[in-house]
Amino acid sequence: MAKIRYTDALTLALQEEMDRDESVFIIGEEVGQYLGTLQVTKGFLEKYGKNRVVDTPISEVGIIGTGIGAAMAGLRPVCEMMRMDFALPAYDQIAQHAAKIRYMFGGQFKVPMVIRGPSGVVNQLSAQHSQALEALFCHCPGLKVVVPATPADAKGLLKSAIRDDNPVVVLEALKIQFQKVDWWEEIQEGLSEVPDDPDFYPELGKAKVLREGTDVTLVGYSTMTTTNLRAAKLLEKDGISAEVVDLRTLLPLDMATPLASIKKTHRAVVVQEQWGLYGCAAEISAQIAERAFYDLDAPVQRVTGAFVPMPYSRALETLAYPNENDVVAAAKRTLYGK
Amino acid sequence: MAKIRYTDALTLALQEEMDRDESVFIIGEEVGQYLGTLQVTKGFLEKYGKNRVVDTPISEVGIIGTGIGAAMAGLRPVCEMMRMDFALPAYDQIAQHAAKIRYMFGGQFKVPMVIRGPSGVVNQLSAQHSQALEALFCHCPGLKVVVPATPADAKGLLKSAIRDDNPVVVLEALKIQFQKVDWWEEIQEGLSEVPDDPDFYPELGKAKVLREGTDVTLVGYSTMTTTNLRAAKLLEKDGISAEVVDLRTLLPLDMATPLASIKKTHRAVVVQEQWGLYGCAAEISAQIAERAFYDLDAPVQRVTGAFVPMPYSRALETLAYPNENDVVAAAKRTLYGK
Amino acid sequence: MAKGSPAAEAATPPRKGTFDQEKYLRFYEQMVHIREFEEICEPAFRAGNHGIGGYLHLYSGEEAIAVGIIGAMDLPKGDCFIGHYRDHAYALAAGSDPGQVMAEICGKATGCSKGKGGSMHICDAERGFYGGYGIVGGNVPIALGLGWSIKYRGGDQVCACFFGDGSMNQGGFHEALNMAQLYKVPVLFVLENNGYAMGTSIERSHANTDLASRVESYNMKHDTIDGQNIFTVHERVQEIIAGMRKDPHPFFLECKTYRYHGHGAADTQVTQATYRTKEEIEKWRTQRDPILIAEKILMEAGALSQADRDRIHAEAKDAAKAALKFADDSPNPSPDELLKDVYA
Amino acid sequence: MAKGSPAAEAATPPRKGTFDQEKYLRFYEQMVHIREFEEICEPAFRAGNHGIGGYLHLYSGEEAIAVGIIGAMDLPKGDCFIGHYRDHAYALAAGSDPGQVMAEICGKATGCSKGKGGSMHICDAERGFYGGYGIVGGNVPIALGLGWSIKYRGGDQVCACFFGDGSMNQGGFHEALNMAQLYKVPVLFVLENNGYAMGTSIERSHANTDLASRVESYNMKHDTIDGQNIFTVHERVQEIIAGMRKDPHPFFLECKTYRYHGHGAADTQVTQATYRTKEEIEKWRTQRDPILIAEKILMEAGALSQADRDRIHAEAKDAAKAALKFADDSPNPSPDELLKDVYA
Ligand SMILES: Cc1ncc(C[n+]2csc(CCOP(=O)(O)OP(=O)(O)O)c2C)c(N)n1
Ligand SMILES: Cc1ncc(C[n+]2csc(CCOP(=O)(O)OP(=O)(O)O)c2C)c(N)n1
Ligand SMILES: [Mg+2]
Ligand SMILES: [Mg+2]
Repeated sequence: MAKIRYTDALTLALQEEMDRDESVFIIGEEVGQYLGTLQVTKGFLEKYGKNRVVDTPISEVGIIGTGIGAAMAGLRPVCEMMRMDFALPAYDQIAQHAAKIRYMFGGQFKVPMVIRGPSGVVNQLSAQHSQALEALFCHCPGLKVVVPATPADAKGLLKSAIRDDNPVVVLEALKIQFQKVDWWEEIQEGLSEVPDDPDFYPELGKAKVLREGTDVTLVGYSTMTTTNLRAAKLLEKDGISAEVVDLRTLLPLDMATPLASIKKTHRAVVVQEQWGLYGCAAEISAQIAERAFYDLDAPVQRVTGAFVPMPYSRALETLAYPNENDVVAAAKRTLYGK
Repeated sequence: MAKIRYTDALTLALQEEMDRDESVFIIGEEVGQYLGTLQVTKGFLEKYGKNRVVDTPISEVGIIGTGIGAAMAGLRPVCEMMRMDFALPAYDQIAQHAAKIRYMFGGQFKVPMVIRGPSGVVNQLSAQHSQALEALFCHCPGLKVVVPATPADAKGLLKSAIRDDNPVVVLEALKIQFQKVDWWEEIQEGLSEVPDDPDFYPELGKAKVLREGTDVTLVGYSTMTTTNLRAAKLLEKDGISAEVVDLRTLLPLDMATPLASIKKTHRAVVVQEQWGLYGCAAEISAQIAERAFYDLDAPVQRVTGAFVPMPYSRALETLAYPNENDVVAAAKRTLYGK
Repeated sequence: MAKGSPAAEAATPPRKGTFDQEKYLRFYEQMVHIREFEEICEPAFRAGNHGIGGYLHLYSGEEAIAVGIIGAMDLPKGDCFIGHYRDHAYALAAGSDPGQVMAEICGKATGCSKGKGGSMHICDAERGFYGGYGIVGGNVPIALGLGWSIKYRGGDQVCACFFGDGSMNQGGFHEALNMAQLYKVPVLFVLENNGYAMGTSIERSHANTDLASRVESYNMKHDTIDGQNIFTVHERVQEIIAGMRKDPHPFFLECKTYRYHGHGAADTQVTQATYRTKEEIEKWRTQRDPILIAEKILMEAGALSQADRDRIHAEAKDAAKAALKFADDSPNPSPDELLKDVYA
Repeated sequence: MAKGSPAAEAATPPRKGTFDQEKYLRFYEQMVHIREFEEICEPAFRAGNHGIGGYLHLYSGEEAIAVGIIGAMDLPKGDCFIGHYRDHAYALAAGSDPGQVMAEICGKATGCSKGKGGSMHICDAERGFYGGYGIVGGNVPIALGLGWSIKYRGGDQVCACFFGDGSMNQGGFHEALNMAQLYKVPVLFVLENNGYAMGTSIERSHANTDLASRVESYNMKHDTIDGQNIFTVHERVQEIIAGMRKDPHPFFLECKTYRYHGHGAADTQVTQATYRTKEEIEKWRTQRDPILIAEKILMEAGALSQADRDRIHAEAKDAAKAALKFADDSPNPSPDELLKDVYA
């Protein structure tokens, strides 16, 4: 176990998988000579060479297409999107091709590829660069969607994604990628700890209870898991014991873990960074209410971003984005009503 | 009031709006010389000329881009997608541009455009051509999303969409577009009736109770509204009185109407054609449970397509697609449990 | 002498030099088999009782392209190819079992894609056929990836990518071609230029109607050939592939061709009348038919007798019927197939 | 004599013939104002206390393009333009208020986009500026629509669309250019070829490095000019626009240029070192600077004195400071702005 940052965990995961398996390669904009837009692939070009660290033109359709074809032919491409927002020009390749090839050809092909990149609201990047688009990928049977919240999962789940035989979209939480070890440890001890074992890779589709509690269950993923952990601390001060469930993978979706928690707490808050309507939290909230109807003592509360394109001004951005106080308030609503 | 087919209602809507407003034009693949892939624009080229009925190359990005720019400059483009599936190569133009331009430029521009085309499962078109992609458009603040279920709404809501000052996506239900007047009338009398008044266009964002009932509320849209009406008839035979709510517009989403119904019936089934996970029915189910928690006597039931790319074989296609018996079974579950 | 119309004779240049008679006879046979296969699909679709639904895009008229090009590939060695939705012929040219292809078209469990894909999504992994795709241009970026994998492994194989003239107006096509040239991947881009994308002629959709020249935008090598003459197609492709094996690079080959049927089953006589004349179709059918052209050359060279010709045609008809019968006799996919194959 | 380096003198061809001194003096002044505006943004971003966040893409080095081209447009008549994210200069060249532009960059309520867009999303509807866009290539299809609307109404206006070399590798670009030529819409496509897309040189990303020639794929008229010389740019564009007004058609104009700063604020000295040398930057700054080049010509022609030059620079510095002060003094958007402007 080493204590490291989220971004370093990503680098480690890629490195270990490339060392382990010659069929893994990385392709994307500025991944090589520029050392990675966010330096995740720093030193990779030198170490692995041009064949395995491929700089591309600004051609996302071409990047994803290369990934699909190479994966069908037995390689394990990792397609980096400079930001996940830029996957949208290639959305057809992802949703209509990568996701469907296995099914529509009756299982004759596998498409073991990873599409990864930074996601989420950060630092006034505004409307076109500041969003968490997981819902668009989750609505595609055939894809898997991974949303690591911690350094351990940034490493582990990315490795699992690379080893998976399906197209896996990994949305990396840019807002917390560069947080120092201390920041993590302050939220919860051990949160920055990452297994050293290069052969450790967790199963995709397993949620995790990151903090136990008895009064209310906070369900989230990616950045919102750290927000929920902070909220749980605040709630603790008010004598409320919150259990924090980190979903980790949205597709496949493990509802058993949050449902088991809710069976105990009888209350749930579902938290999501992106604007609310038709987002992932809707599916989670719906399933909780449908499947734990008789367990629930209060309506599920959803905490989400505002239903607006992300504004630039810090003053507005802050309002558009859910924080731990919003979660605390929602938790209290489940306990005391409005 | 004339009794007409859904597809003729679409033609009428386009015609009336083009007659009324010179700034309305149609652009898309095969809309002109070929007389429309589904003949919706039959005779238009001759009547309105090349400037207002624009045949294009197979370039969806170009089509949508033309629409956005023309709309910003004050025209009212209607962009036809030969099938809504083909909007995906242009998804970036729709989600990142059309939807966000107004907000990110602080309200300086309007984008009064319509993106319309046939949607949904039909006749073994299989994985890449047989889907109902509304969830992808609904998750975009700045867009409106319209899903007409009846000939009246096919005409009325398309007209409203054209007159709206925002980008509006109209998903036309191909499966029922060519159904004869009798088919509609058999499901419910008056269902094929379309107002003649060229200035009648309903407000977007208003759901409608199409059939009153007291025991359970069936909520749906597009093709599933007719499925729900059929289910209601079947339920009636079993002595169960079902209220059928047609949402009509998914964005903005009118939840007041279904919630009012559920206040009365205490039971809800939400029905959606597309595969279930992370689909529109999730948002609707979640809101019902969150907002009508104390009204509900049983968990909301969701009836959706199977979570698979649409298979080709009729034998499998039929299984992938929800029908009135599935709705009846779900309604009974809300009444009698499993 | 071929039994083609005099016009066909006029249009077929006399064949100089010798050629591998056995091979071209085999190609001829394949073309005839493909034609009969396609021609039986149409009435089977209309009959409505074979399980054929959706769209149905037939290859009649374009046979020399698939046969001449796939026939130049070394499939056991790992050459591969990928196509668009007009795809029955690709499989048949590679030697896929016609019964399985027809069963797929009929949505049966014995289909090459287990009945899940249908006419537009034929494939044959074993023979290097990476499938037919329904989104115009969608297969082109994937071909880039197939070519990339060859380069990655340092092999000397090649990948062929078949698409129509309409594909060239999809943005992704251009991203892929630029990258293919940039990385020098061994992909043979095969443009089946049949003059129309659905009801839209080249003139109404391409600002530059010399389609092959468009890839100069990528400094890509290109050529334009008569796609109706199997000799022209095959010989040119052999040269091109030999060059690609020696020194990996992409190549863009425009094959001028024509489709006899409507775009798909929904493109009726009525709708076809909006964009082309019966005379035009007739002219191609009689003067530029790939089967008639091959027939004439083979007969003139003494490689094909009238009796052989008749036998081949009869056998092909029988084979098509047998394929349809195999499909008819095959079961539907079982219900538990619905949820299978979504994930590996 | 300009105070440029000897190298700059060498690189500037002597100016023959007369020219509209008043106009070019105004252009010169605009370029200096833009430069000072951009140069004050950078430290303001680093200072961290002006509300500037996100990316920050500066136009220094490329001024002659925006000024020369927008200066050739008849904005009151309805000419219009659209750009990418490196967009402050477009607004300033059109006469937008620098305070409002800076306020936008600082995310203030007084910003041209009410603080909702930021540096990448400047616009000015009144002056025909349809905005700056953050998605590479995303503005190009929209320009097609702007041009279409002109054609639709039968006007003789033109639309200019500014984008970088990186855009040409986005698929949508190619769809738009084909359609623009097909429909003969009056869009002037302006390629700001500064040699790099972020850290990737043309050579590493375009299989064909003669970028203007790529539009021959669309039979589109094109030209390549020195984007550093305002006289060259403006004169050529005037000709082109005159032609477009007479007979509507698109035109592709490649302007060779260079950006002095990193791609955006995140592109530091360290990251820049991965793709270009300090010497290269220095060479452009001293030998090919648009302001120095204009200065030299104006001075030689006696249109600009040293004193005027100094005054203009001082005024520009003051104007930039005043813009920043205006932004600093402006309030943040009020919370109720959050939910406004999503829908009309
Ligand atoms: C992106 C997209 N847009 C539209 C369609 C509908 N469509 C299917 S085939 C076709 C025509 C394609 O013509 P071409 O590429 O020339 O091939 P051909 O059919 O002539 O062999 C069209 C418009 C589609 N499948 N995908
Ligand atoms: C579709 C997309 N991919 C990637 C990016 C990230 N990105 C922003 S600007 C840029 C470089 C663009 O270079 P160029 O077009 O040459 O314009 P320049 O910055 O040189 O003016 C990149 C890669 C983006 N914004 N959009
Ligand atoms: Mg064609
Ligand atoms: Mg550039």
